[in-house]
Amino acid sequence: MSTPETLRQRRPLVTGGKTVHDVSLDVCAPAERWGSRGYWLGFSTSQTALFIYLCAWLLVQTIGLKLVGINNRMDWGSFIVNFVFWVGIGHAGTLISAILFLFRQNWRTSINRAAEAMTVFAVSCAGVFPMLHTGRPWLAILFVFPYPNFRGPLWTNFRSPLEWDVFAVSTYATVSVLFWYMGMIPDLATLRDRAKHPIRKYLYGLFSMGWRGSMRHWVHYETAYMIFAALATPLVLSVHTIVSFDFAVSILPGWHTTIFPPYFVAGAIFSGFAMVVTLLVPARKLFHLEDYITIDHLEVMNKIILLTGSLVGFSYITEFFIAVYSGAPFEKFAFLNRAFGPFGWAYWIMMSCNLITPQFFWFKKIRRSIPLMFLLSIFVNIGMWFERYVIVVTLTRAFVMPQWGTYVMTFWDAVILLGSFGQFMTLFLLFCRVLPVCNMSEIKAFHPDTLRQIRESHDHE
Amino acid sequence: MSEQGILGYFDGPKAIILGAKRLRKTREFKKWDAFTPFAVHTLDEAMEIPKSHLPWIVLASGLSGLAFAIWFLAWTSAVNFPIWVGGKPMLSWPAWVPIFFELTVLFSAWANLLGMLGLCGLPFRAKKPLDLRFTDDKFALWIPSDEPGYDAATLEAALRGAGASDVRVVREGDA
Amino acid sequence: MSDTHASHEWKSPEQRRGEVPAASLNEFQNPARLEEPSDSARRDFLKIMGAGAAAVGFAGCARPVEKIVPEVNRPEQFTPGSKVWYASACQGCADACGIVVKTIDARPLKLEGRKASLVGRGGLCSRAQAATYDLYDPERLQRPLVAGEAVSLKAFDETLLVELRQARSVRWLRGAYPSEVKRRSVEAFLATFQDGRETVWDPIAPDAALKVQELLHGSRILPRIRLDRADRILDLGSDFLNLYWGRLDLARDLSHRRDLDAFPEPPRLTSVEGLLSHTGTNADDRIQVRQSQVADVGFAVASEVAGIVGDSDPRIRSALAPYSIGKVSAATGIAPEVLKALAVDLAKHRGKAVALGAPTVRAQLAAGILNILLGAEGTVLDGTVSPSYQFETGTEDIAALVADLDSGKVDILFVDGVNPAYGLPESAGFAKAAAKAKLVVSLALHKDETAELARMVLPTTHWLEDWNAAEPQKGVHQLAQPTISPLYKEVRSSTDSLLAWTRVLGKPTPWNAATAHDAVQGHWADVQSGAAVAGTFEAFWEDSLRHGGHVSHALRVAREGAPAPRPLSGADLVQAAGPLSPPPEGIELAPYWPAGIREGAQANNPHIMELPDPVTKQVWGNAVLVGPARAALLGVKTEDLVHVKAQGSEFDLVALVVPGQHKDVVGVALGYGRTAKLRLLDGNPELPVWTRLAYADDGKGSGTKTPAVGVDVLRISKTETVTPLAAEVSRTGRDGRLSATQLQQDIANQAKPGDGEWRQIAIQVNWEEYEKDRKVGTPEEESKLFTVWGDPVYKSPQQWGMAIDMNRCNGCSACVVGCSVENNVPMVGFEEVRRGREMHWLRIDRYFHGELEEPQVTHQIMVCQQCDNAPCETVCPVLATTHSDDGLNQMTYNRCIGTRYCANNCPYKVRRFNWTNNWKAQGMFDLYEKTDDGRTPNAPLAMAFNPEVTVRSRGVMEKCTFCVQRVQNARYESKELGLEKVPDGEIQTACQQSCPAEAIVFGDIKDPTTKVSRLIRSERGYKVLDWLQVKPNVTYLPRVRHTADRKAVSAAVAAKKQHEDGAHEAPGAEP
Amino acid sequence: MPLEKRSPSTLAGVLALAAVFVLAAYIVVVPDAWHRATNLFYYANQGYQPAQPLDYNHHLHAGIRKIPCLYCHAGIDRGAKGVVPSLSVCMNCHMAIPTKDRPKLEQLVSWYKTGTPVEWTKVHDLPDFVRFNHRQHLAAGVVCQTCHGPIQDMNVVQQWAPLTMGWCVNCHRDSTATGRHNAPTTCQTCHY
Repeated sequence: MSTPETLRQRRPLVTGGKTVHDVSLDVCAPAERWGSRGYWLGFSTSQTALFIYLCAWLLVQTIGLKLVGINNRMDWGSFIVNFVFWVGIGHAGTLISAILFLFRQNWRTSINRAAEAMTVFAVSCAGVFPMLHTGRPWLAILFVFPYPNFRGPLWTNFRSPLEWDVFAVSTYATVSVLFWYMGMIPDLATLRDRAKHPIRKYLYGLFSMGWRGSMRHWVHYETAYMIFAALATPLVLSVHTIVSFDFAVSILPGWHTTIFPPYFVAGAIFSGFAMVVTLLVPARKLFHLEDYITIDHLEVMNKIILLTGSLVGFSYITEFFIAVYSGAPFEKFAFLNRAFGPFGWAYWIMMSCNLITPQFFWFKKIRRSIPLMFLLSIFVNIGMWFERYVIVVTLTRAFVMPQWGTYVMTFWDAVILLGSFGQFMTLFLLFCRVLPVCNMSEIKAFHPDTLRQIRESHDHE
Repeated sequence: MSEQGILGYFDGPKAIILGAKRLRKTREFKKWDAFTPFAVHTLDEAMEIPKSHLPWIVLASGLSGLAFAIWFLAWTSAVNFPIWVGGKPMLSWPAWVPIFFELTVLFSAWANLLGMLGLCGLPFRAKKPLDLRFTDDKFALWIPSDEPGYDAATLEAALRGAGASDVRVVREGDA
Repeated sequence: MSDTHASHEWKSPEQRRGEVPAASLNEFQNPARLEEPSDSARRDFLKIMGAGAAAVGFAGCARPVEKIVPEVNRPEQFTPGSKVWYASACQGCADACGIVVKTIDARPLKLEGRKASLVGRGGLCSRAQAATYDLYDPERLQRPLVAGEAVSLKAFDETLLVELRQARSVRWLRGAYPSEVKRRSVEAFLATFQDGRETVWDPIAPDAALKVQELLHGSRILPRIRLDRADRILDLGSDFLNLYWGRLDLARDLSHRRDLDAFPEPPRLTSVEGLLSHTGTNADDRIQVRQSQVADVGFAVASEVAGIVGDSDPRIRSALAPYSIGKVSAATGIAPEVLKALAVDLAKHRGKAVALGAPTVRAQLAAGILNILLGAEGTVLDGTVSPSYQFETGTEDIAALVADLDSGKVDILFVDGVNPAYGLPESAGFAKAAAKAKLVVSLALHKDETAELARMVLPTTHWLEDWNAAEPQKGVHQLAQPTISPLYKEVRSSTDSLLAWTRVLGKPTPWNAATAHDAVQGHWADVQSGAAVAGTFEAFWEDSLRHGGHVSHALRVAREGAPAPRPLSGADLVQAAGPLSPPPEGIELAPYWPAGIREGAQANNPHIMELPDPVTKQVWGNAVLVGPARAALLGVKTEDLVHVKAQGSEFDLVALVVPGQHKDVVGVALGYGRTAKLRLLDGNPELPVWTRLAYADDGKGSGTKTPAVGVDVLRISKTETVTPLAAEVSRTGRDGRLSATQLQQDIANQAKPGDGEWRQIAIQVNWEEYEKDRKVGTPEEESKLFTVWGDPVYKSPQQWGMAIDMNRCNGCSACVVGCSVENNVPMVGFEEVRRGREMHWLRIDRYFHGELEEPQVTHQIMVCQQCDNAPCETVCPVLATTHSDDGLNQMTYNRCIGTRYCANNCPYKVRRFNWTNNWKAQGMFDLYEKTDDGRTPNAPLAMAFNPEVTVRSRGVMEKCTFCVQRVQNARYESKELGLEKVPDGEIQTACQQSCPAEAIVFGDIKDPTTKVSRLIRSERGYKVLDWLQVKPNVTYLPRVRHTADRKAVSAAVAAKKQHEDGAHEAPGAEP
Repeated sequence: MPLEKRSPSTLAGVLALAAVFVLAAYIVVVPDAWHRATNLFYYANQGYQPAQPLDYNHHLHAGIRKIPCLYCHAGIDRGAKGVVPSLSVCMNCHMAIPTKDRPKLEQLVSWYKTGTPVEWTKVHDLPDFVRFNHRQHLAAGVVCQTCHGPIQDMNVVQQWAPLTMGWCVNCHRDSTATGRHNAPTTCQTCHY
């Protein structure tokens, strides 16, 4: 349990003189009110995208992967790029709720719920790709999981980074969902107790597990939350490490590098935070949460973007330098080829978006300007997608020159990439309507008034 | 109309913490409880509610997960169906570390959530709500009738003395 | 199923002799009637897909119900599914190589070279390898046509006989094949008419060579060339590895001599040419000159040699007079010292040197004269003991025929198995002339261009369904027996037809034969008496059938000895050689016969159309080959569309930049651009569109598709088809599309000096350095890096490995087709190859070394290296690719889910993924695919499958397996024989078996005594990318170039540059 | 405790438990639930017993009359594939057996006379990516019954063994373990 020192605040986390009761009112409002026009506009757009997405997959899976740009020189393409991209996005949430919790960053309270939701949805988007990029998904589902079977039994290859992925991603998804859900139990109870309609009452009751806010429960709850944070912290670092093994464990020049794990993790946090900003800036407007997700929150996140962005940029330069300096001819060629080869354009998009963009956040004005941070965060997202693109297209020029090839994304590649955003946004907007967008119990716990009272209760004797 | 217990409302964390401390000074409570919309830090200390045993459950589960992972991978790859892969020995454990880790975490995570619910007796031993605003902004101390030496009159006085803004004796049947 | 009974029947020809009714097509239409292996394709498809479907539940337990249809009378000792081998002779071209045909359940599935045969000697070319796909071609004509109407064979004969009875002047045009049976059958048939004449014609016949032989030695007989006796070979633009008679023997002898362990010094092959020909890529030295001046260079060298060797015939000297080295080098821009050095070198090896000329009279004459001067006659060239009988044709004959036709006095023209309507240049005016004949009868396999002209079309059997006999070289008798009874009832072999008609016309047939089978037996009786073989005919016949022919022991001995040199005839050489022509201006367009498709007869065979050209690696069409210098001048790059004007006609064709091609020469491959309505050409409307592999979309995503079968240059070529034509080439500014397995834009990269060297993948060294240090160029020993794992220990007593000698391999690509046919590898078509999705398990990588202008080419066969520490295995999540206990990297298709991680992680990029149902693209799975009128045009294709290899479906990774089916069978058999190990040489992979150059050796690498182990221990052996610690099991022996001494060559380069700069200053010549 | 009242969430818990119990019950109670699962997922077809065009009776011929298997299935020891006898083999005996008022035999004879082949329905049907070699197994001394079951007692042939990969592999393992044969279990033993 937290000690009084940690309860001191630099700036109030809740502005606009909102009382603890107002917190319940405002946060529950989206779930209790009918959606605004803006909401329905966004929701229908995302659903259309989702529908197109599903159709595209159906087609690609019936006719075959020949519809997309990959070929025998370049066996992985946009699907893997999207996979890594989405998994990366899925890092911010758990990071915010776990690591920042351990570091006693109380400002996390008002954003962690949304961020965790985003994590879960991003991972669900990511999960689609490795499964459906295979030649025979219907068998992939059967074969990648080790379970007793009638083939001998024949198990799976636990030495394969892809098998590691199966465990890493599924574990990460599970733990994120559990963490997210546990954090929501008290708030679901709040919704249940506020609910008028019997069905709403029943459903919220079902998921709030009969939470009553008893102090004896709070004790266990807080412990569990702490443990979850402790578990999720190494996990969140491990996931992208293991994803990066898909590349780092291979023997290809440009992939086989030990710098990948840290650099992937940094990149993941980077892109994750960018995505949080991209989502929360409109969301707080849409659901009138400006007093809970304040400009201060956003500024702190921009600071983190600046930090991680610089980390990523630094590792770009490092790996390039090492490759060229090491004197390993294939490695050297691979990297020079990245920068100046046929896919140089992608490399420079990546460099400018990921290395230069965040540097603007050195300026407080930009850090605190809503439109600018929104724009920049989008640039970061683009840049991070291209980072993975650049890494994957290294395949086109591997060891044996006569097998050098090229890679052109087809129409279907593009449709599926955009469609996955449809899936993501649909889920997120649904979440905003049915579940508490902010972690009420924690906001209340770190409400300026609460903190004052608790401090006084200590100073009393 | 048997009494279920007595409920003392306090307005705000400060009041309830101080109230709990005061009451605690007067006498010892075994089964009392508090209802708060959020985890009021240091209230548990004030009420001397024991710490949770959850960590041990999680640790045990995590270790069993690790053990299972080690046994399972070794058995499947080396004993049950040994197959040459990439010239590596059957027991190529360094390649298995990621899976060891993941399974450990997975087991711990489940144990954590289920353990927490179990220790709270949720959902199966969930109690009937005493006041719907406990999950909103109301704070109250609760002394059940099976508390040794329970006596509604004295306790009401004590609670009021401890700064309760309102005291209510709960009887069977009223919400 | 009485007729399949027949088709299964006859193990021995006796049984065959009892007339067997032909199997009818309905067999293959009705699935129930398919013998088990035949529909394996479809079942694989259903199973693999079905299994998947069932797995996800939406097909439930639905599983295909299968039928077993045993014969009513199963022949003796016939076991379903077991292999039967027939010795036979290839009739794909006039070379008549010896082959053995593997049949399973009476379906010929794989053709292999016959080791004992004196022609071919165990090798087999790509065309023959692909022959089964011609046999099962769904577009084979199945019923005779009279004026476009399908009629029965009987009706056809009746109609024809009416015509025959009235006819007085009849012409029979057939392809070149040294078959006495055919010749005499035609003779007898034509004898029944007042004016009957036969014309033998083959578009790539060495007519010029024949002419020159007559000129020099007074006989139209081609010598047998024994390159194994040549230390110096001068190639005057003759693409001899590809065009010469007996070319497989040439390849074998050359590679034999290049075996550095067997001979102290490899021969030196010097190519004089304008294009970078297939043979040129194998040359030790190349001298670039305009294609039209090759002969001049030859004469110049000859005159120099004449000077050195002294006593030479005065007529030769006078013929060579105008060709002094000075004059020629002035005309060609070749440094005189280069030619001098060359001449000196040749003269030094008098009696062990030979010159081979391009198929033009002057080049052949130059070569012939050189051979006389160099004393090749009687040593390297055998014109007396056992010369070649392979070609007996002359272009005059076809010219005469066309003239006859034109005069309108010909009643009936029979065209037997050739396609003059396509194969003759327009200038010959065949089509016009043929129209004047009263009746044109075409005996053809397909409805080709000539069949389009003909009023009556008689479908012939494929030669795998025929009896025949051949004498490719004097005394070398090949016997060709059918390996399946004709697929269709209403077809008949041309020999059978000839005999039948002759009999009906009441004239005697040779050997009084009623059928080809009788005729062959009759001929064989002559052979027996001719060779004075004792014993009964039956015994002789049996023996010949078993051995695929007969060669007398005496001849075998004599062939090894030295033949007598042929005397020089009295003809006038001066006139033939002519004066030295002044240096030509502008660009010349040099048509050439490409290695794979050659004269275009197999244009409907996917394996041939998708066979990468050994030099350009292009597939599905031809292109304008431009040298780098010329490309710079024209401002074109690969895949630009260029406009070509020549011989008054013009065409647009995509350009392809080829290093090492002469500045003033552009090349275009012949044999493409056919117009017949076949599915792999501009499409057969009767077939579903997805079977048209040759279609290319316009690259603008508009979805419109156009046939990509290239441009027909034969149209505008001269009668000597490879004669260069004055041409104008200009850029159109538009983009073209070509499909190649090696991306052309990478040529520049690969030709960069040093690039490719540091990679140490395809290593080539120079003989001089090699002599000093045998390890030169090869990477140092496998570096001992730290590894956390020990080395794997394999249970099996044997472990398989391969050795590939790049010094022997000439890149002919026969192995590519052999591999594809053996392993059911699908062909994917123009667009898919263009996207880099070709499926060949075995590919031949082409590397350029040195300068862009003076590149040296190395061909590297790349197969799965079966690494001990296979990187692909480690990364497969589902154990679909693992290691076997005999050290093979095994691919389990049915376990594969297609993550393609293995392919990424393979440093050699040998893995291939099925991006879609590739076989469906050929209708293979669609036995039931019906056209509107309810026919199943694709049915027979599925019979071409090798039932011993699983047919892969969509979403499955595949790769070279070292022909694991052969390995397994050999293991079983030796196990049953109680052997601990499979004896060395028992297992031959498909590629190894078909390699004419014996470049591939496969075997047990645990046993140090095997051939492969010896090669692996060879000090020049190296492993590709060994430093990656993947421990590959394929050892490569580097290409060693026996180049002439450097000074001369560098001087040559300098001179050439200078010459070019001269040209650069005056670009007025350029269009 | 008097205050224990069931909240809606309790219902959820009960439902969940009930579901688990039902599933467990299915697996335990329902006869060969596992085999149903196998047939669905692993493509085994145990107990498959299709009707045949000619109801040939193995029990009669192989069981009672004791005709050796290889008399009819001749050549099965020479080749990889299973050999289904051709009508001529039947006729070897049935030439001499009167067909009078035996419609089935008449049918047989008429088919032979008209040269109509019998279209048997395949019973033991391995997927095409599996290579089973009869010759080897016979050479190794494996008897027909090992895979085909008590065929001599079957009136109508049915698939006796599951013929799943696991079934094959375990037999290979055992025979290797007991040292009877060296039956490999590497993938390419059956798959290529």
